[in-house]
Amino acid sequence: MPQSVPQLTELEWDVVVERGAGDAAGFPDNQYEAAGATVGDAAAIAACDIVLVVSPPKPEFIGQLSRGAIVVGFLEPYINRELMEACVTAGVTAIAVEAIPRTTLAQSMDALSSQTNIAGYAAVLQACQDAPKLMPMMVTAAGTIAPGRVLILGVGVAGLQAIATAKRLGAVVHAYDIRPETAEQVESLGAKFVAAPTASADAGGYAVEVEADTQARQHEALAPFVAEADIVITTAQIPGRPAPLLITSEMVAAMRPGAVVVDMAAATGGNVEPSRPDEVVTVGGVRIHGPTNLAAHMPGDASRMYSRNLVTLLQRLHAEGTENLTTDAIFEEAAVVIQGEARHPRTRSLLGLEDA
Amino acid sequence: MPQSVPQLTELEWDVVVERGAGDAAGFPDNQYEAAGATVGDAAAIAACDIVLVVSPPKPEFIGQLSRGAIVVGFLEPYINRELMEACVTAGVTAIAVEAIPRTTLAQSMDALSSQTNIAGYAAVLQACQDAPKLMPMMVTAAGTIAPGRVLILGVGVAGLQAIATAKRLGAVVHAYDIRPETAEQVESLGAKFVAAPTASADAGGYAVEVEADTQARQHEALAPFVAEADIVITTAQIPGRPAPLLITSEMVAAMRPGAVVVDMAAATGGNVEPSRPDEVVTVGGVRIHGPTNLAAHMPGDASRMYSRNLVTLLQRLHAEGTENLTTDAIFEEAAVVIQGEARHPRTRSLLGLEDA
Amino acid sequence: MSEVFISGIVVFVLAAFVGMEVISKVPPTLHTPLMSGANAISGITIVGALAAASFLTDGIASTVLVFLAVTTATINVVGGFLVTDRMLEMFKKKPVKRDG
Amino acid sequence: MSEVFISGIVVFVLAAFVGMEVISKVPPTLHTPLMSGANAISGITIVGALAAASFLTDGIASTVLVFLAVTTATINVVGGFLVTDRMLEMFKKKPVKRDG
Amino acid sequence: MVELLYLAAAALFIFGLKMLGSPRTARRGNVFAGSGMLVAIVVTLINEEKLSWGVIIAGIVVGGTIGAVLALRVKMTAMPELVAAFNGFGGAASALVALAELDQNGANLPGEIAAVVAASLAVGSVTFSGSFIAFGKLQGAFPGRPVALPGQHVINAAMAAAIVALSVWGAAAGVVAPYWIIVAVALVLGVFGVLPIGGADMPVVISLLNSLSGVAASMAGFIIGNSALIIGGALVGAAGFILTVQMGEAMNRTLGNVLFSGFGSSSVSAGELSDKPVNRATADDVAIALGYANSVIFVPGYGLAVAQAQHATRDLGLALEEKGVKVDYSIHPVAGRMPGHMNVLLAEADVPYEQLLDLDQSNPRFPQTDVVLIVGANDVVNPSARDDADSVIYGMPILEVDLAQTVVVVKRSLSPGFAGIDNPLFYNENTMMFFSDGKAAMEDILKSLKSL
Amino acid sequence: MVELLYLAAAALFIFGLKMLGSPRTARRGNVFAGSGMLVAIVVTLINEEKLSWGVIIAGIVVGGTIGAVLALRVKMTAMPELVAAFNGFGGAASALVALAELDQNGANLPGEIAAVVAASLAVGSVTFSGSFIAFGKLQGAFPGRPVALPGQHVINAAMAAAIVALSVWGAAAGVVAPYWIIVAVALVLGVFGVLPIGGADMPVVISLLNSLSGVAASMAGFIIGNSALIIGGALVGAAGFILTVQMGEAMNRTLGNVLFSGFGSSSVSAGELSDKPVNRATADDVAIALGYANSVIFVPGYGLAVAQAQHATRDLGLALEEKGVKVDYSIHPVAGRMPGHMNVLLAEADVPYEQLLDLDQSNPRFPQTDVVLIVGANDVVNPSARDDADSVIYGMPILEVDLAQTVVVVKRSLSPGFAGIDNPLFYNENTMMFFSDGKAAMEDILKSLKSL
Ligand SMILES: NC(=O)c1ccc[n+]([C@@H]2O[C@H](COP(=O)([O-])OP(=O)(O)OC[C@H]3O[C@@H](n4cnc5c(N)ncnc54)[C@H](OP(=O)(O)O)[C@@H]3O)[C@@H](O)[C@H]2O)c1
Ligand SMILES: NC(=O)c1ccc[n+]([C@@H]2O[C@H](COP(=O)([O-])OP(=O)(O)OC[C@H]3O[C@@H](n4cnc5c(N)ncnc54)[C@H](OP(=O)(O)O)[C@@H]3O)[C@@H](O)[C@H]2O)c1
Ligand SMILES: NC(=O)c1ccc[n+]([C@@H]2O[C@H](COP(=O)([O-])OP(=O)(O)OC[C@H]3O[C@@H](n4cnc5c(N)ncnc54)[C@H](O)[C@@H]3O)[C@@H](O)[C@H]2O)c1
Ligand SMILES: NC(=O)c1ccc[n+]([C@@H]2O[C@H](COP(=O)([O-])OP(=O)(O)OC[C@H]3O[C@@H](n4cnc5c(N)ncnc54)[C@H](O)[C@@H]3O)[C@@H](O)[C@H]2O)c1
Repeated sequence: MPQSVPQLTELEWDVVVERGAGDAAGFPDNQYEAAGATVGDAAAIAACDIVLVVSPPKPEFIGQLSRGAIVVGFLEPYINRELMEACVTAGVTAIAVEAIPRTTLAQSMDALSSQTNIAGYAAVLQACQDAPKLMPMMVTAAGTIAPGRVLILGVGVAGLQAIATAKRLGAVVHAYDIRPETAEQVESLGAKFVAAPTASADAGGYAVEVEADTQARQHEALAPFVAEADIVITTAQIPGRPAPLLITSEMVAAMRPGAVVVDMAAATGGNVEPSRPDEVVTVGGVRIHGPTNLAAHMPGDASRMYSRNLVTLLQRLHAEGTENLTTDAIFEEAAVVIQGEARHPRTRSLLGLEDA
Repeated sequence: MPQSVPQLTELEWDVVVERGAGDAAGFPDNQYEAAGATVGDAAAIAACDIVLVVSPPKPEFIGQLSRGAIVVGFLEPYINRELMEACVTAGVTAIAVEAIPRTTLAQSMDALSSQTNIAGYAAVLQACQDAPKLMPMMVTAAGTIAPGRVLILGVGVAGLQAIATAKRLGAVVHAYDIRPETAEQVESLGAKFVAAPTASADAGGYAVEVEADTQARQHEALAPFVAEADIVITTAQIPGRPAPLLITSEMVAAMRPGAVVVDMAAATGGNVEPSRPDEVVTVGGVRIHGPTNLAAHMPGDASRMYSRNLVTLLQRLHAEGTENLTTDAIFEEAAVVIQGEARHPRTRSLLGLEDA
Repeated sequence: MSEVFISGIVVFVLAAFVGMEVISKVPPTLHTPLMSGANAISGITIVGALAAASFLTDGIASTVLVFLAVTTATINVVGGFLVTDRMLEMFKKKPVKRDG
Repeated sequence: MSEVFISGIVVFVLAAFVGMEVISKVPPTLHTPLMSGANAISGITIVGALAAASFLTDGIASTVLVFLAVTTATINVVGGFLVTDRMLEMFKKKPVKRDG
Repeated sequence: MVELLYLAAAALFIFGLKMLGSPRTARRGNVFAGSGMLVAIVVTLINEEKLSWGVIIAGIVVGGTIGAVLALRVKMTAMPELVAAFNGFGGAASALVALAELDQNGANLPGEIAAVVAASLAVGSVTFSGSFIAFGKLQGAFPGRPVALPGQHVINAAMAAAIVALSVWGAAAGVVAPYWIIVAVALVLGVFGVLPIGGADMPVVISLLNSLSGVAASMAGFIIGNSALIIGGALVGAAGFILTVQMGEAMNRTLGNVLFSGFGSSSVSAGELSDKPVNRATADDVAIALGYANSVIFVPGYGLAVAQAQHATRDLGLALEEKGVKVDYSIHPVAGRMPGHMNVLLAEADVPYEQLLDLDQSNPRFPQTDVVLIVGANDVVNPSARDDADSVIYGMPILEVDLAQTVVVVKRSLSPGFAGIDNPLFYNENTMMFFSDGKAAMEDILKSLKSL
Repeated sequence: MVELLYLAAAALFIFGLKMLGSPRTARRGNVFAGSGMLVAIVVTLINEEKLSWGVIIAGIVVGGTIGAVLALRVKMTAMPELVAAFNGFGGAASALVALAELDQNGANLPGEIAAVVAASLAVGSVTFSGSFIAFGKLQGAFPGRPVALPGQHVINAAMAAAIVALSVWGAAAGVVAPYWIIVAVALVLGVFGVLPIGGADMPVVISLLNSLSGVAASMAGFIIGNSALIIGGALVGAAGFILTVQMGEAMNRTLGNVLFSGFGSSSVSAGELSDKPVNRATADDVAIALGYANSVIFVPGYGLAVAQAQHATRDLGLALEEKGVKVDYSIHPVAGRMPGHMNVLLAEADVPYEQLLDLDQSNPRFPQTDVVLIVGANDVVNPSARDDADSVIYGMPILEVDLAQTVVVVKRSLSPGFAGIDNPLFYNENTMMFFSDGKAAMEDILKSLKSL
């Protein structure tokens, strides 16, 4: 976002922007130039000391960087083996926003939060748009329209925003998450929590994988709610693992024709059995979306938030100094590769290295 | 809707449904049959005494009807000259739902209301989905997202529902209509009324055309609001006349890139100069939609409401008797053609007949 | 002024204070019943009438006066309390069920 | 019982009613000031002390008793009203502007 | 001992008055006050020597019969005038006690006693004649509208001054004549004081006269040196006065206004379409109706939207539910100005969907409903649509709220709604009209409800 | 005449007491009561003949100086114990008046007078010793915790019975001795009555002793036949008693509880993490702080969402605005559990966007803000993030609410928020903690505000 450029030049860094990078979000190149940045091509970018990316770059691009350069952005550190290998080989430092700890302190750099937040909003809009039904209840001269029934599975950042958005539109919202503390959060948004098996999170606040038996009980408990819903939005993720299966094909078959399902976990395997990434599958009149980059539907605000996250991160990087990455509470985790050395345990196991 | 069938058979009428008619809305043929209707092809339909249609039929179809048959539905009585001529030639009776008076009494048959109501909701969803911006205000760790600014022009049934929907999503809503009494209605939904020239409605509650000079003052007053808006939805109509021009190309040029305009009057000429029916035009980064059948985006509830309207209308028709169409307060206006005789003044003038 | 009279004044003033303070904000629906109840209390003048009956002189005038005083005061007392009670019937505890 | 004493009882009871009725629901922040103010009023016993000073006998005991009575009562009265006033300073009308 | 028993009676009066001020305790309060009276009477009968039992029994039997018959026979609607009549008798009794004193002890009285005798006569007589004029006005025997001579206030002031002068004469000369003249003048003053006041203000006037009868009783107490009379009279005098002020406030009139403006002929404000009478209600009346109901249905209309009263309405609903009242909301299909208008607003105010009834669910419910509270709806509850074949909305299904026990309508005036037609519902016997902005009304009712 | 002037003084006391009960009029009420006292004193000085001016002047000068110095020197926080001390002196004075009576007129008294002398001595002495024990407890001179012998209640009852017996003896025998013994026993009773009561309950006890000192004064009034004393004493006795009950209620304790359960050592409830002291506040305290402020900022947090207090919060905000208070809402970027959580809720409650301040707009505003009301927020207002480099949230930008004049925190306990750490804000001098569910708290504060 052009408005962020002065905040970086203030740190006495030069800013180079790739040609045409902001077009989709409504930020033309000339706005960046006006803000004090240079607009350059890929080569100019590769020559920089710090490179900010939005989505994971090609491994070849990493190869072009100078040794010791720092790459910051969405890097898929637990699943994108090629990219991580490229970082190690190139001897660069990779700061993955996915690995930023979910602590109160780190929240202003937490791009995962800011982007999934938008995605939660966008998912509801997309589903409502596709549904043959109105969400709000309406008593009218042409009969009473019952309120839409929305079910949200997985109540992380995206799920909460989805609840809030669906509630705003007037739907009757039910939600479920495996972590028991989310019940209170669901109710704090005026929605109802579905009683189904729960299990505590790991130390980082993330959910862990559950056993087959628990999963079966989950399916059983959720089935009636799924069958009744006009819209189902699933967001359940387990970092570094395939997404848990929450809705089987059988459960989809029991849904009423015209119902809409948005599987926000489609990229990591999907919470819904028939969903396919970036496709809309229709099964028995039920339309199943598997969007993988919903935040991009709201490019303006999404970039605004992402660039704020990155600027805050760079400001901290500047303040702490690039040498102290291993001792800082945040970079300790987020810097998954430092000068070619893979550090994060998950990344190490991805690359087949034993624990450091 | 299959649920309506028993209400009609109760009147001792036989019900024939066209094959595949309910598929899009999620009502398969077998449900109609289960409810007591026969499923037939076009020929079977043409043989009926009363024919209900959703959108204006082809003039040829009218030709196949028996003399004295009654056609009920959206018939475009003020603009579809061919269809009206066909009705006259075929000697049928045409009851146009567009011509139902907008009185308290007639509201339960008023399909225009029920369908534009849904359209107003759908327009907002479509615009939000297309906008690069979130509607609700959000104070987050990645910066404060300002609330979206929505401008609604024309506050009839569709406009009011659009206001309500945009407000629900958290947008800051401004609205304007030429009829001064709408100011109170706008405020009753928590939105702000834009002070611009107003003029009183005709006896039927409809707006009348304004003079060029008034229009110029309208444009001037609206321009700053249009320029600031993230979303503009226009609904202004004048029955039987081209829609008034509310947003000129110049005004569109002053809008910020990424803004979205939905011109719900595109079918009758459009309130927005560059809009085209059923197209999305992009002008200087502003995306201008010209949907003509938005209610069809929510086929389920739209059919539910429409069929309720028609059933109520048929029940009245049954009670009043088909002979008394000219004396009933509602059919007097809605029966634009009776047994081949064009009656409604607007229809007569469309067909070039002098006043009856 | 006699001492009795003065202590009468003290009592009068204090009682008036009590009267003022005892009426807090009363809902309008109770205005009439309260007025009626207070009116019945003002029938206390019956005590005066009775007292007057104890030093009756022989004159017919005296008897008539006292008779009238007792009668009017009794009307006020008996009628006042009864009518107040009737007005207040609507505040009987609410019926638990009512058949439709 | 003397008539004076009885009319004293009447007065006492009426005054007690007034005292009870005059205190409606008081916000807790005013509990202490009100208690303090009432305490100062109970210093009315100073009138008794002064009256006692008018029929002083010659004995030193009598003088000491009366002196102590007047002194303690005065402490109660003077101290009581002053401290109440200090407590109530916070309820002075609110300042229109305050510099930041 | 007697004094202390009188004191006990006075205490019962005090508790009684206090309890009469709150709906929950009012009935018991009346019983308390009545017991106090019984105590006072019994004590007097036991205590006084030389009682002329004949006169007493005759008086009590005659008076008791008249009082009881009147009280038990009167129709609910005629109660205020009956109170006026009773009050008149009370005033008369006090004056008669003073006359008896004069008759028995002669007119040669100490100054202060002379003064209270004069006061008792004057106040008692004014109360008597004034009360009966009020009674007559309410009964319709006299014209309800104000009647006054030119310069009426001056004449009244002159009469009051004359009474003072006469009492000075009486005290100085020690003769009976001036006292009789006082009675005569005071009777006239009572008549002329009340005649110029309009019928609508009568309740305030009766309350004031009631306060006066208390004063008269108290004066009588001074005459015979009886503390029960002094206390009881002073209580009623003060309590009655406070009540009078409150009644005036509730009618938006100051006391001066009522007494001297002369022409409170009608408290009906402007902006009314029809001149049929309506039952006007205050927030307190509505709160009592709601608070003592088992079931309440809210009917929102366009006025709720205009007033943006959705949150306030919901708050009132919640408060009622807390009191154990069953609360629902009936939404007419065309309420408001767009389909689903009421739904938008009630959803915003977080009314649960389960409490929303549509037309078909609502109509069978109304006959079992204690109170229907209509907030800014009009056409959708207009019984003309059902009853009046000539009405332009004849045949439209409506919410048949008129079948409920009590109907409360909140709107700003009697103006019509969208359809532009008058609504017979407003003039029904079981309808209360609370004229107010919707939001302010809900807030005021809630406030009253909390203090119930 | 004297009696009537005393009556006037009594009326001033009544008005004064009434006005002391409401924040708006309290100061003037104190002045009224003081003037009443002045009237009573002056009347007495003029009226009594044979005054021993020497003793009087000496007493007034000494007493006045002591009283004034103590009253003006005391620190705000020590005021309650000073009231206790003054009250003790008042009780002593009443007892001394009774002793002077005995001294001057001997012990051969009519029965009723003997009774009131005994009562005055007993009540005055209990008040005296009890007040000074209370004073000592609050001063820290005695242990604040309850101190009691086994069977203390029985011992106390026995002492009370002894006093009754002694007074019968005194009346019958007409000797002075029993009266002196009464004084002695009553002094001990006062000590033993108060010692077993915990420090936290002292205010209630002082109020009760205050009521007793009124009774003592009234008894003294009977002794010397002075109506000013009777009325003034009875007023304080009754008003003080009602106040005592109310104070107990405000602390959720019945009077019996306070006096006899013995062990109201602490009214601090369970669930507290830290044992540092906090300033607990009630709804009324918060209402007064808000009602007298010029500017208030609400800070909502996750607790507001859990309590679903958005509508209640908004209602409170509106009520404050009506009173002319400037109201804003500060939203911290990470308040709640999802981005924009507070926005969703406040939008639902119709808080205008213009009143929402974000972090950068808020922080410069706090130093000029009179009251910050925090509803269920914790981490986002934790000053550790700014001040404590060891804190896990050190460096996070926070809402610096501690810079405001007064901070009110509404939450259910002292438990930590999401970050799991303690919050030093809660223990600040200028922070009031109102422990309650967020929604109930807002409603209670609103109710108190309306009755302000
Ligand atoms: N639902 C739809 O789609 C739609 C669309 C267009 C028209 N309509 C028509 O609108 C009507 C709706 O019926 P309705 O009963 O809801 O409304 P209504 O009949 O229009 O009556 C509304 C009433 O609200 C009162 N009001 C206005 N502002 C108020 C305020 N601030 N506080 C309190 N009261 C206020 C007005 O009386 P005062 O002025 O005395 O206060 C008015 O009589 C029907 O005739 C319907 O046919 C409906
Ligand atoms: N905004 C986001 O996107 C997001 C996402 C995840 C986590 N977080 C984290 O959540 C925290 C948010 O800070 P915060 O200040 O809003 O909340 P917080 O620090 O979690 O504190 C909430 C407080 O509310 C109180 N509370 C809970 N229920 C209540 C009720 N019914 N009534 C009254 N009080 C109640 C609790 O205290 P009692 O138990 O004593 O009542 C608790 O201390 C931050 O640490 C942030 O990093 C934020
Ligand atoms: N401290 C902060 O400021 C902050 C900021 C953002 C997020 N967080 C926390 O981080 C955590 C993860 O948030 P996220 O949105 O990234 O989560 P995520 O995207 O990893 O997962 C989404 C949700 O799916 C749930 N889930 C996983 N397996 C499931 C199963 N089998 N059944 C049902 N639900 C299942 C998870 O519990 C989680 O709530 C949360 O605890 C969140 O509160 C904290
Ligand atoms: N009585 C009923 O129950 C009922 C039911 C539905 C509608 N109505 C009424 O019918 C009328 C028409 O409603 P509709 O939604 O069909 O209207 P419409 O579709 O014909 O027109 C939409 C709006 O555009 C406005 N408009 C026209 N020219 C304009 C201009 N130059 N500038 C700005 N605005 C302009 C109109 O005033 C109208 O509000 C309204 O008065 C409505 O309240 C009544």
